[in-house]
Amino acid sequence: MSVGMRLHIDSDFDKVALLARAVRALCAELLDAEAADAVEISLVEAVNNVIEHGYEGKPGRDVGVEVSVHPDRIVIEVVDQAAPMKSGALSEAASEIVFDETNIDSLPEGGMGLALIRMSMDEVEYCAAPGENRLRMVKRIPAPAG
Amino acid sequence: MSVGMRLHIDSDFDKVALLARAVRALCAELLDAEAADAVEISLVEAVNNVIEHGYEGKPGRDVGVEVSVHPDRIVIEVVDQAAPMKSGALSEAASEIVFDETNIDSLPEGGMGLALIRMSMDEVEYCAAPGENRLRMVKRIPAPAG
Amino acid sequence: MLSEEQRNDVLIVRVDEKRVDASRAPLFKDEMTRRIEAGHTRLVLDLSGVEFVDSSGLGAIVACLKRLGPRGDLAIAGAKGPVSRLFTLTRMDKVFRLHDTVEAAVAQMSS
Amino acid sequence: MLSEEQRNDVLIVRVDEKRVDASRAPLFKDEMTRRIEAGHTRLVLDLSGVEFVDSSGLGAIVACLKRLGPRGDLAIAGAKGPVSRLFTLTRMDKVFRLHDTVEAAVAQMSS
Ligand SMILES: Nc1ncnc2c1ncn2[C@@H]1O[C@H](COP(=O)(O)OP(=O)(O)O)[C@@H](O)[C@H]1O
Ligand SMILES: Nc1ncnc2c1ncn2[C@@H]1O[C@H](COP(=O)(O)OP(=O)(O)O)[C@@H](O)[C@H]1O
Repeated sequence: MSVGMRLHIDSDFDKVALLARAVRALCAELLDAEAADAVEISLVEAVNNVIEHGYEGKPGRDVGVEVSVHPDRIVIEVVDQAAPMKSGALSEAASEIVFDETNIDSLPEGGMGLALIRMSMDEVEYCAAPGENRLRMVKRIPAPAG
Repeated sequence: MSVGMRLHIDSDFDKVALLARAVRALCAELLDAEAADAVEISLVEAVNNVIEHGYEGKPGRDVGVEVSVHPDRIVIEVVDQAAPMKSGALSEAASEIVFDETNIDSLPEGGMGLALIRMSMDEVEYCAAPGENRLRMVKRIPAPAG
Repeated sequence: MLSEEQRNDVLIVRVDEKRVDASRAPLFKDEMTRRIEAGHTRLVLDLSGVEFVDSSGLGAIVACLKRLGPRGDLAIAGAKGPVSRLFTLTRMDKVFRLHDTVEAAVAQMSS
Repeated sequence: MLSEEQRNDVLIVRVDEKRVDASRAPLFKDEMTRRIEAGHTRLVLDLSGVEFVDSSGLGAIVACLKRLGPRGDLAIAGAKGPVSRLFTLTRMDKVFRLHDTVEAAVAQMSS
């Protein structure tokens, strides 16, 4: 048994915080603060990517988020109708952020979003279908202790 | 300037709590607990009505909630594609719940939803357009003291 | 969704759900009715664990009062912020006695 | 979005927004850059009022560090739960010194 809802915003960075707050509220009773933080950062990075890269910053396009709550996991799907991410981008994204910390000029100012998502969620999967892309992220709900 | 988002559930009473939690989270920083309670009860009553009366309890139909946050008010619109509420139902609904408390058998077991909405929100308006009904509820955000 | 405890002739029924809304009200009413039909006539409904009640939940509580009939007694204990506000807003605080604690409700009922 | 306080040769910059995300990162970077270009070289960034930073906010902080150049110094104070976790997750805690309080950051920078 699962219950779910869909949330939508326009492609506008000012609205991402609303999504984040709403989704966080849905997680609040099921996840501890650290796991809820992990869901929040992943959601925000995924939605930012859709707005910035998918829709190339153009306003007025739809960004959907489908949340479904299962007994053992929360599934968050970010859905857009933009040009898809190039295939392999997700699996090629580092699953760790690596740099030479002694060389300040080499430090990354971007390119950390997909890696953060991979580090924060238990499963991440990207499906580009004609007309619709879907980034599916799963966070497991720990079984109650005892 | 306003920012907004849309939320959707299927016409299923089990999902109304998700909507309520998400919308409440959007109000949390702007309204005090009593005003957020007022928004929550109004939202739940309005959505329950759409599921029970509009869709006659049939599952799988869409219930939309559009939330927009303005500097001085939060606007919540409940949107459905059911048969509309009969015209005048909202304005005919008592704006107060009246009964004879000494006569237990006369106490209401229902019929309190629209009255609760009218008592809890600052403005309530119903628009039935072909194919889409919209209950618009406004809660004013108090100006910061001082 | 309910747990219970008998104290002398008073049955304390605690609601173990955070929300008593349209998805829960029918089951709540059934489980309460079962207890009333089993012969309990003096009940304290402990709502201290409940965060939200809508008009269908409130309607179910009213239905229980009617079911109890004139010789029965139903008091409410521990209704918090939004729950107690719903009783006030609907004027049901004129019908049900609201007590801060189960103890206060039981004491008043036994006296 | 920023407020500031000078203590000896250290400029304490406090972020007055709860979220430093993609909608705020460009403005944050501009306002920080303005201060760096005005000649400030030792900065403490007070994040104690911030509840959330995303990778664009973090990238803007890194950009400030680069802008400061090798003779500059940028310490972070008051990063809470999710904010401090972002530094750890991205290994940026190896680059920035994270202090619990502004006082600790200033003390360490002055010594
Ligand atoms: N939704 C998307 N649509 C198209 N391209 C994307 C999308 N998400 C990510 N990408 C590509 O993957 C790259 C890495 O993304 P990310 O790790 O989030 O870092 P950043 O967004 O800071 O560049 C992006 O620069 C972009 O080329
Ligand atoms: N969305 C709706 N669609 C159709 N009819 C409605 C709708 N909302 C309310 N109504 C009508 O208005 C009446 C009063 O509604 P309400 O005050 O919420 O009480 P209740 O739902 O308990 O009957 C309902 O019984 C129904 O006939």
